[in-house]
Amino acid sequence: MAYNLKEQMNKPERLSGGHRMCAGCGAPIAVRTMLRALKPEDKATIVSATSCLEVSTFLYPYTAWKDSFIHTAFENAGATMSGVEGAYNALRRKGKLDETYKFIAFGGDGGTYDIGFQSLSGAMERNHDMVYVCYDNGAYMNTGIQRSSATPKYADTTTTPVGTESSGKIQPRKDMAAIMAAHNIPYAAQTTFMGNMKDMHEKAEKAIYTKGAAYLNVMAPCPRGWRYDESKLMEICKAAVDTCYWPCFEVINGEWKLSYRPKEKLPIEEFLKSQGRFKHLFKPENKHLIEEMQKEVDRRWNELLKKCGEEV
Amino acid sequence: MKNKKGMVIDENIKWQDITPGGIVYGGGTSEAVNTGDWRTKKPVFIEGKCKQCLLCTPVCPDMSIPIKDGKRADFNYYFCKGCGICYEVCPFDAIKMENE
Amino acid sequence: MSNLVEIRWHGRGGQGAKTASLLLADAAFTIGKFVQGFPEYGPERMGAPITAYNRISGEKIRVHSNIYEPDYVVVVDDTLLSAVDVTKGLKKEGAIIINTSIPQKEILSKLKKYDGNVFLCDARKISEESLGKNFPNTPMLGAVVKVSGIMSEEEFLGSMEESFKHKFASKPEVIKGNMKALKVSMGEVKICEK
Amino acid sequence: MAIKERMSGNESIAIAMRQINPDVLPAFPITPSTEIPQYFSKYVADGLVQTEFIPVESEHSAMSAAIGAQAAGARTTSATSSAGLALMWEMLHVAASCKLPITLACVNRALTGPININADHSDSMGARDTGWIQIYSETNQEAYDNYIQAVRIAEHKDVMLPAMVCQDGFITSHAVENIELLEDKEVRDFVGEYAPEDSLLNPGYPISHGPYDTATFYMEHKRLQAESMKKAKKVILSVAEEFKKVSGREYGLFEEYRMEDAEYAMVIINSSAGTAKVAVDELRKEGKKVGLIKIRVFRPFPMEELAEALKHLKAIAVMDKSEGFSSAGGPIFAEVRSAMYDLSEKPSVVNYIYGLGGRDFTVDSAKQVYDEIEDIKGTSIDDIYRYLGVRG
Repeated sequence: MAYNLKEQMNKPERLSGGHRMCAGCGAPIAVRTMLRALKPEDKATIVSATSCLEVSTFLYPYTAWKDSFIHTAFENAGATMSGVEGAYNALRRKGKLDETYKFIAFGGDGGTYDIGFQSLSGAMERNHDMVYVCYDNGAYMNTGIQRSSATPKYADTTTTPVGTESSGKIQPRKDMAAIMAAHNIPYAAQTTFMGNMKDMHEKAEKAIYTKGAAYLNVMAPCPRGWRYDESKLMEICKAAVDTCYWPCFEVINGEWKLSYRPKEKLPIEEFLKSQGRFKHLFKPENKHLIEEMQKEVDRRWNELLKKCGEEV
Repeated sequence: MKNKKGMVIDENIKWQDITPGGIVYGGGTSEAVNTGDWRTKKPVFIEGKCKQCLLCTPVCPDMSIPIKDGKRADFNYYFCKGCGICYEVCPFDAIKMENE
Repeated sequence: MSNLVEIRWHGRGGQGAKTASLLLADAAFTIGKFVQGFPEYGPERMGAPITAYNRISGEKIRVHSNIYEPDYVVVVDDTLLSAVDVTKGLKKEGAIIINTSIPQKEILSKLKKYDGNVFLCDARKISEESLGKNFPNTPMLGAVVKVSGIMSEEEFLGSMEESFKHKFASKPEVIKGNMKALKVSMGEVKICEK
Repeated sequence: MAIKERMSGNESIAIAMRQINPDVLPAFPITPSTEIPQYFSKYVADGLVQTEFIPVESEHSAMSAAIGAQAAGARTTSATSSAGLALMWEMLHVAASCKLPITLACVNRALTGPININADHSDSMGARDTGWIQIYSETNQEAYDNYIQAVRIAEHKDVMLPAMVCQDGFITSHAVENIELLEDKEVRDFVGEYAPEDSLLNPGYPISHGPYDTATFYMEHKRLQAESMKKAKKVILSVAEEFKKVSGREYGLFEEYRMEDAEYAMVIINSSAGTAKVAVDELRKEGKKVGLIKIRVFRPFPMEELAEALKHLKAIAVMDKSEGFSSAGGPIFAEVRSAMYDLSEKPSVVNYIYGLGGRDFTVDSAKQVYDEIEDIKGTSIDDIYRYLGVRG
């Protein structure tokens, strides 16, 4: 069925207002888009790792979630969902439940790339029928912008501060979507917010309605941690995909497919320039750092093109 | 948000009446929370300019742009935190930002 | 608990001493005894000396400790005689039963500290003749039952046959050989003349 | 009809689990509890249970999955030991605070540092304040009986707390001993169906678990949770009453052994209690007035009941098979001794740390303890906290 924004926006919201995420936060946009991909008649159970999203959407006695929801800890959204999905299978088998449920787990990059990595890897390898969504804002924002393995190289964070001897984070970011694809799960994809949300919506729909484990890596900007004017969220996302810093692709049963190729690939500066966390890179003496970043982006982009069978 | 006996859970609730394990019954209870008072700037909907493309609606982090019958209505200021993402994406200048 | 019999098994990891202790517990249970069969655990791998235990009694057994003063000691591998103090704590009125093919004199010289009864059984030979393979634990089981008299030969063989039928349900051809190994060992186990 | 059998403590737990036929069983292997999920996965493979067996990648995930499953309305059970329980520690608190009646077989083993695979109670004693009901077992029979009862206790509407059933690693978990099993149907009828009031998979009525809880509400939640543990004591006794009708076997909060006219007693848990009972019998033959109390239920702690049972004694040895490193004795000692504070005439109470990392506790060890406490003339501070069977 072709994507139609109007139809999609007509669906009842499954996340309520009144949550306490920051103004302009990307995470609830990711959540809304995910949940919109559910058929309205399907029930869902949501798991969230401890994160900004969790503590802000579920502050006792107020929950923003209209579906059943459970949070247990930071590092175990994958395992917690494994249990919920296991319960569903058992209860269906025993004839105690008739309804169809879908299972969606959310984690930030801390709960996904780092502390929750083992639990997620286990859940994906066991191929539970669930979708794990990482809303990746590239640092531990909930505890105050500490670096994660999703933090881009040279980003200024509170544990990789820029100083006389430091230009920010030393290491490049981990390629989590590729790692998840390497689990040989039926569906893995990377996306972010673009235009009418078609790309993310379609990926969300595939992830939810593919039998077995699915993983979605969603770049969800954090105005506070990235230090940009909060209204510029969509501009930043566009720059991320047009510079090929954040490529959008999917891996369906092991087959890599590029989802978006910019008409004109922009220099990495276009992504970096509006963000305070990269401000130091624009000092004249740091020109070589940007050049180095550009090389890394190009290398990864070309590698991806090859995987996707695209012309380099 | 109420407990099963129908008592409102607020700062006066006694331990005997609080929900076990912090369970919250029913979904979407945060709709009672006014986050509109976080706002310093406010988006204003200029209906005449709006072409109902709806590009503003999926990018709202706060579900503050209600849709009815495929058309957007005025902002729900009870939730809107005034981030201005909608203002930035509107191709028709149908949203303007004003100071509160 | 005057009717309590305590047995200590010495073997090497992989030889089946633990299994033998469990089989003995099984057989004794089948004739209505209270039993314990347990190994002493450690991270030992194949070949390392291991110890296993049995308590067999007409009354409920409550004690949960290792056995330090056994009534009987079974040695499944005679190379252990020089490696382990196998007669440690062994009651004088009890006996040690050794799987060996080496001459009596040589065995006795290795057991100088012990002046109780010594029984010998060539379990390797019996096993190879009856089963075609070296599984010394089955003949040693027959030998210890014979020597200790914890149950009659008839009760024991009846119970073991049941147990083998269960254990080897998928390969009934080995039951006959195992039963033969038990019977032969019960006949061949011999006291060591001093 | 009772089925007379012989099996190890691990197999007895696995059979209890098969008879209970839980909805979900997530587990990760660790010595000495490994055999439990092994046996169980064979039952799954042979279609003897309808359980969803989830072979998770760690104990932390085992407990996380158990929480997810139980919250989703599934009766859930698991097994672990030692470092596995330690890895679950964070999630043990979550299970209890979410009021989820998960049952867990804890096969006691020493905690690492240095690594040791043999029995002591440092694992479950470390978890004593996580909000779980803790029931200890002397034998394979008790492990089996306790496990079946634990399901009913945990799921009772006045309780709704997770419960762990402990037994000593190797000593009972791997020892084949006589046991009487219940018929499958008897167990199934006894535990009944799990029908929680609320669950994540209740289609008409979504719920949310695990909120961020501010200081405005957190303490009320904890107080309510504490109330469940208080109420558990009565429930444990009533479940035991019912279990007696099915099995003929009697259980209480603790067992009193030859205590009526005893002057000296030992307070002990798990398998060593059996060994010490043999010592009691032998000493009684010599005319010594000795007795023993075996604590079955450590959480909730039977404070008043223990004080009542111990008040007439001259001296008591409280046996701890774990170190608390408080420098003032082990955990059972601290609690038993505190239970006696309100007595007008207080017996002398000393502590023995024993059996760490599989150090054997024999009939002679128990006799030594009784000998020593007979000599106590009032308590002297420097001699309250003792080690048994340590070289030095």
